Amino acid sequence: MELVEAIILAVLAASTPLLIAATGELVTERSGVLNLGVEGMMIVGAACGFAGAWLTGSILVGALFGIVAGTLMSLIFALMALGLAVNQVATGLALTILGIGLSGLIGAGFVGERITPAAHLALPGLTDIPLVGRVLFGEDAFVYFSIALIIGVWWFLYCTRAGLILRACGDNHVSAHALGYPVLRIRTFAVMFGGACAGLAGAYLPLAYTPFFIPGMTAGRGWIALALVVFSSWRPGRLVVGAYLFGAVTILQLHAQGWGVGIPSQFMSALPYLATVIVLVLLSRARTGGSTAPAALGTVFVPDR
Amino acid sequence: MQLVLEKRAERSNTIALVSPLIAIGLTIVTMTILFAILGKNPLLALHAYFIAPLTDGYSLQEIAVKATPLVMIAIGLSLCYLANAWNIGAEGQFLIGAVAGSWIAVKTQGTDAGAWVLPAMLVLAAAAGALYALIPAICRVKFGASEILTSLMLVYVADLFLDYLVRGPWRDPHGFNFPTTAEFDPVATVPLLIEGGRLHLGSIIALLVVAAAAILLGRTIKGFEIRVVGAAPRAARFGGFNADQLIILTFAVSGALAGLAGIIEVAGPVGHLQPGISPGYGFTAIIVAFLGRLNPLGILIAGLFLALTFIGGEQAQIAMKIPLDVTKVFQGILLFYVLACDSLILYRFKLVFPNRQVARGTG
Amino acid sequence: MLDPTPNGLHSGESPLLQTLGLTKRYGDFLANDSIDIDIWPKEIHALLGENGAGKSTLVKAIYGLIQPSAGEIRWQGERIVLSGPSEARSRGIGMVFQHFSLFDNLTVAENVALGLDGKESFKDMSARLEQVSKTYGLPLDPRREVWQLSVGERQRIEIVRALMQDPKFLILDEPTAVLTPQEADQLFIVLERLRAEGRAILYISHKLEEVKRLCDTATILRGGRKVDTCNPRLETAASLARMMVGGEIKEVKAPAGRKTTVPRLVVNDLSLAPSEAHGVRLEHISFELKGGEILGIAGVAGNGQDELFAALSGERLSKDPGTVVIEGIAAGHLSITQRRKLGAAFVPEERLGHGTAPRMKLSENALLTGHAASGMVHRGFIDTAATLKTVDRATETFDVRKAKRDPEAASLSGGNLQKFIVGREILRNPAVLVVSQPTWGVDAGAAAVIRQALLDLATAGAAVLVTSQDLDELAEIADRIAVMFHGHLSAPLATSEATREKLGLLMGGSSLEPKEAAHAVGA
Amino acid sequence: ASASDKLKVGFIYLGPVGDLGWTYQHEQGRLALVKELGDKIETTTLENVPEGPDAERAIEQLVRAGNKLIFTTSFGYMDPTLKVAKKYPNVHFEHATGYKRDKNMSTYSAKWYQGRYIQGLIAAKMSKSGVLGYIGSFPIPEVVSGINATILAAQTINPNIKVKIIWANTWFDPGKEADAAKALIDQGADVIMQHTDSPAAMQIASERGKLAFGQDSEMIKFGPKTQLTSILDTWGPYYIERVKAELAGSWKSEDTWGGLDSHMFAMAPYTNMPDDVKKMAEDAQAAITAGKLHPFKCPIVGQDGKEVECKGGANLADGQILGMNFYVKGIDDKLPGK
Ligand SMILES: Nc1ncnc2c1ncn2[C@@H]1O[C@H](COP(=O)(O)OP(=O)(O)OP(=O)(O)O)[C@@H](O)[C@H]1O
Ligand SMILES: Nc1ncnc2c1ncn2[C@@H]1O[C@H](COP(=O)(O)OP(=O)(O)OP(=O)(O)O)[C@@H](O)[C@H]1O
Ligand SMILES: [Mg+2]
Ligand SMILES: [Mg+2]
Repeated sequence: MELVEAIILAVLAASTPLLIAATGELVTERSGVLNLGVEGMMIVGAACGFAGAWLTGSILVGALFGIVAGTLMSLIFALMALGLAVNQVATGLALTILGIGLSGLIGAGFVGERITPAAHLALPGLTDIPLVGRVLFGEDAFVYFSIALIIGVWWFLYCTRAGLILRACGDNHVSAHALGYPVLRIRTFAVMFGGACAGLAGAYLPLAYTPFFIPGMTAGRGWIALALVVFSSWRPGRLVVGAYLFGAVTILQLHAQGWGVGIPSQFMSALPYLATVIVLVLLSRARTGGSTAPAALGTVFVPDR
Repeated sequence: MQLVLEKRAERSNTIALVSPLIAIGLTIVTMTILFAILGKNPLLALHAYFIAPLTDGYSLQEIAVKATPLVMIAIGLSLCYLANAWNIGAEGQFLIGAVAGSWIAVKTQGTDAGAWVLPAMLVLAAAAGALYALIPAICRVKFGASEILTSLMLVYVADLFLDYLVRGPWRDPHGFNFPTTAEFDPVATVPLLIEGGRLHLGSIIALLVVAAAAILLGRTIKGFEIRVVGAAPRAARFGGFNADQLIILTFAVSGALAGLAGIIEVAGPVGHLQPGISPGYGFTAIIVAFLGRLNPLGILIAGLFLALTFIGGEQAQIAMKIPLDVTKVFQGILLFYVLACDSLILYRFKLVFPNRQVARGTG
Repeated sequence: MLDPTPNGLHSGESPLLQTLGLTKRYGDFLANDSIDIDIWPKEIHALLGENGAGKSTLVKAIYGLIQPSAGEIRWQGERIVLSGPSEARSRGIGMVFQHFSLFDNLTVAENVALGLDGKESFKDMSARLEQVSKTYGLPLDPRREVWQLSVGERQRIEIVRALMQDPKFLILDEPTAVLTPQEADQLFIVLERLRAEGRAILYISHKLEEVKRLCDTATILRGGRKVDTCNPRLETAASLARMMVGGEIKEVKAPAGRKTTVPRLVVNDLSLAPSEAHGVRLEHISFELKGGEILGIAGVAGNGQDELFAALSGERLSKDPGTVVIEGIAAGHLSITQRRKLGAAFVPEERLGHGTAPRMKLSENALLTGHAASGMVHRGFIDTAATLKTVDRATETFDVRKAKRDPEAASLSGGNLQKFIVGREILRNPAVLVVSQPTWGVDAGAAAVIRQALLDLATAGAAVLVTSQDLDELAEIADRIAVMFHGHLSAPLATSEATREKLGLLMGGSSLEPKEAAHAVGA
Repeated sequence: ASASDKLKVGFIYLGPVGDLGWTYQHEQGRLALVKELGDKIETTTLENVPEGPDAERAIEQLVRAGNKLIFTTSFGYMDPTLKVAKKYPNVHFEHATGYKRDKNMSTYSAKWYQGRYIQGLIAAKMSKSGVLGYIGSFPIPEVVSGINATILAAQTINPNIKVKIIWANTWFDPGKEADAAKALIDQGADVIMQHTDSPAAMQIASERGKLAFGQDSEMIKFGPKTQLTSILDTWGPYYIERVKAELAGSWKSEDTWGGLDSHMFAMAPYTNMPDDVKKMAEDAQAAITAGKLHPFKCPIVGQDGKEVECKGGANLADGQILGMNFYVKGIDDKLPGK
């Protein structure tokens, strides 16, 4: 039973950066913008987040640095894809390449340093409750924040007027513009939110997961976050399921090896990716009627003035 | 102050010609600033990046060698992108092509198999790359699953599959269990063009691919079909062109070209199958495709140009200790500028200063 | 005719809204050229003009959606600069757009909420929505998503949304284009009531009879300029049209010696499920069209015309080959290319994006449909000279005006592009021509050219099927007229018997049992 | 000496010099070299050179830049190095961890399994649960021999010792290495050993209050209360020796496979263990250094219960160790690729 709790804890930790980054991208895509640069924003967030924490000794400052770095990266994207109406796919890819290079330059001075990782919650009594104690009351702040974030996004999208307007922009930018909503400005905010989340998700890696910075440490997690958004069919609830499912497959394949299951480890390592493809196909197949993707997703909008 | 885009009635051909030059100019300016920040002499750095590699035959050959797989993959990708099919898994197709072609090389190793080996390897690699690319294409057409993500996920799978083979069944029996196949036999090796150099037949094949793509897109109805389906899907359907079939076709072609590039790389410059045979060719080729504006000739130039930055990046590292990350930043910035300048072909940029004073005065 | 205050009621007061020298420039193009217009309270003011005259541009500027390049807007005598539509709304200006500004995947209530300024809670808003829609007789279910609704219902959302702002001044841009005559009548009752409540209305329409019946004043635009202001009740439809076009409109003449020959297009009991969630199901459609004959299909947009066009053209295939017979050959399962090879030609409703690829050259757009059967392709290679020749011939025969020999499709004006598209098909000498909304958004001159071409084609022996929302157009060129409603096609009536009233009833789906009627024809 | 007549020495690195592991240690070796002979030589490095088609070009670029002695520091550079070596007979090459040589191409590597043996002894002593956790990168002989040496040593202390092995299939993915360490600990391992390069596993073990060994470099910073010891790649002495030979004109192609005796690697200080364990480790280290103790002393029994042919007299032959692809008895797992 303790093993179950331990696995849940590992899954929570492994899923958290995916969940944060994917939540941001979900909001971006709900506004009608496809930003494929999540990996690039994440890795810059990781470098800057670590730099911030190392320089100030504060995890909070590190997280803020990550957020700001991710946001600045996303502003480049916004300028290109929204301001200059450039193809979003190409811009996103360029952002990823730039991010990988930039993070290397920024992080070069911090490689080999370590920080004290984000503290875990410890509530006497509560944290010690068997089985659920550590899951509910013993994680680091990022884990709880990620859950608050997705709930907040759900509330924002479905219970506030601003969320309604954002969804409207993703559904039909021409109509939103005709009603007087500043589509590009709204989308810029959505892109920035996505960037902030990606930056935070990146920062999570050196601040809480493995408290040091190493070039390339995001190792493709940004791409997984993108896949999760599609997987979730742009719904916050399903996103949580998807992120934890992916985390679970990742962790369980390691455990399976430890138990000596005897399947080539490469096949085990490939499982999360294969699972994503299969689930994507199954979900897309199960889809009936109206479009689940924001109707305007990825299309260029240039308003008349 | 606000940046406003105004649609041009028609695409501007003048801008189309000068925009890459503007982009390169802006990139150079930006890089100069970056070099200065890094404390490197910008002139020397630019020389190392752009001029030095062009001044001797060896570097020119290396540029061609490096550009070969990039161009070949990018041509395939450009067909996909023109048709609005987003294959970003060329890296995986490259690896699978390399694996499939190597299969023949491994199986015929040490036998007296004749001259058919290399052609058979090329054909099988292309076929395997195509089949692998068909997975995301069919998932998209049949189930509506986003090909961007499925094709990308399959890259990781291909990588691990190759890894499994060279560490397991295909391992060189005399190789101390290291993860590589034995060196391919001469009949399974892509011939060199210049004795003692590295330029190989693959570069000629790449040129043929460029020419074929140029003819396909410029002269044939199939090429027209590809362009219409991407530019105006509904009009394409009205024209009698089937977008689904075309997604399948372009994915297959681009997978085949990536697979071909894979085996040429393995049976050429590398000489055996091992992990890490691709330093990200499949992804870099995406940049090449966009830098070349999805145009065959443009892709050839872009491929050579990007290869130049790789060779130049190494020379800058050797001569001036400029970190490799700078090359990445450089490539990212270049792509941004090219895309931004291309936007000028369709739009006019205007800065607008809304006169808020008036609104307040009466409001 | 040049009475500045046609009702003679306003002297002394100031107009509710006034534009002075309002100008809007797009690049080098003057969409509005120094327009002065006065709108008074308790007035329904018509804004008339050909397609592209600048009507929508003017009202968008008044609504704050676009910024004028010059000139000013006065609201209750005071100069205003609108930062955007929400400011316009807050001042009491409401608007119903020509092209809907709705969100398919949101509910009716959410759509309405988006058009308001969010000062009341969603719940209060929903309650008021129900009340307003009841008061004005425009019923709506707030919880349904828009993609599930008919065009008429969508129009209702737009109107109710505007009414809920309690506007002092309401702009309606072609609200009746998509309504049945009966639905339009209901709208007129609402508008008259609004006038009685003291509000002003700016009303854009191409239906001149409607304008004569409803409006107190009319301002006429031509080529971006204001050419006249008049009292439409004192004018005839013909005199209004003359003002709009700036001259007499050439009459379309049916050439003599037209005779019907063999059936060239036969549709037998065609039923087809919609391909997308928003689509209409085609129900047991049957008709027969002979050579030399023009069949008109009337109906409110969104009743299955698009689906019928797709089924006839082969953009959508039917499982049963016998449902569509072209030139005696069962073609229901054949692709659009194969149908073209049988001698069929098609002109879709949407010019840009469907009929042509907007960013491609005309020669390439000639190839788009010509590759099937016009000798433009040899062994897979394109004969560029042949495609250019088609462009030149279309240009010459149909007077297509353009800046250079082979420009991009998107750079042509709507009327000229439409002439090119129709020309492109007619030059192939088709045996069957299926054409949808041939003169939609086309100025009167070009429309006359196109209608004449259709008549000439029929005279030459082709079978022509014309779908149109413009009953006058059908009356002018069709031999028989059938009506589409909810995916059913009525039995065709001879044009001479097809009165507006009869057609209107059919368009509302009320009088005949469409199924039986259709069967009657098929049998 | 002026710049032009200094000996130019080139290095090709697989990763960034800041990878904290493999490349980092080669860079440390280079720095030691510069410190020692900086006035006579000039060094150049190329980092992040992938092992595929780019390697040959990178090596040749160094040749063309005038380097006369070139160290290529990863296994995957073997064939490219050989190709360039054949092309430039007057330039000398040194390839790390490979087995192909030529007149002007040497190979060098270290007998890390000796260090793993010491670690195995310590681990068995320190483990309370009797379960060791081992994170492997790829099942190549170097890693497999390390696992075997560890277990053989551990069995001398605790015959029932268990080892759980997870293959990360990467040399370097901190997140994944951390996940693997967590999984191992959750499955009951209380001493973590790794053959991947980042300090992530050390960090996790430290967080969980377990023990661990570093890899390649000193990782005590990431687990001051956790690191027992670490195998340190100390390339400096070798680099200095080879460059001196080059300067003296006495460079010859050689195959160097050095152990503790030749200082090709070193053990980090033995920390976080009782004195008796420390003493045991130091004794073992001394015995191995003196050649009195060989980790692969025959008889070696394979997983299948059969004795492995002993080709090296009293011990397994070097070739058997260099190509090791079997698990010894006591490992309850299947070797990938078998
Ligand atoms: N954003 C724009 N850029 C360039 N030209 C434009 C733009 N919007 C409108 N125009 C042009 O301005 C002219 C007037 O257009 P407008 O939509 O006002 O016409 P309209 O009178 O409403 O016509 P319709 O009866 O078809 O609705 C047209 O020629 C149109 O092509
Ligand atoms: N029954 C419902 N059906 C659909 N959407 C709803 C429903 N109830 C609430 N919403 C959504 O919640 C949004 C906000 O509703 P709420 O009543 O809180 O509006 P508000 O008070 O104007 O907003 P705010 O609290 O931000 O001022 C609505 O715009 C709508 O998108
Ligand atoms: Mg209009
Ligand atoms: Mg509220």
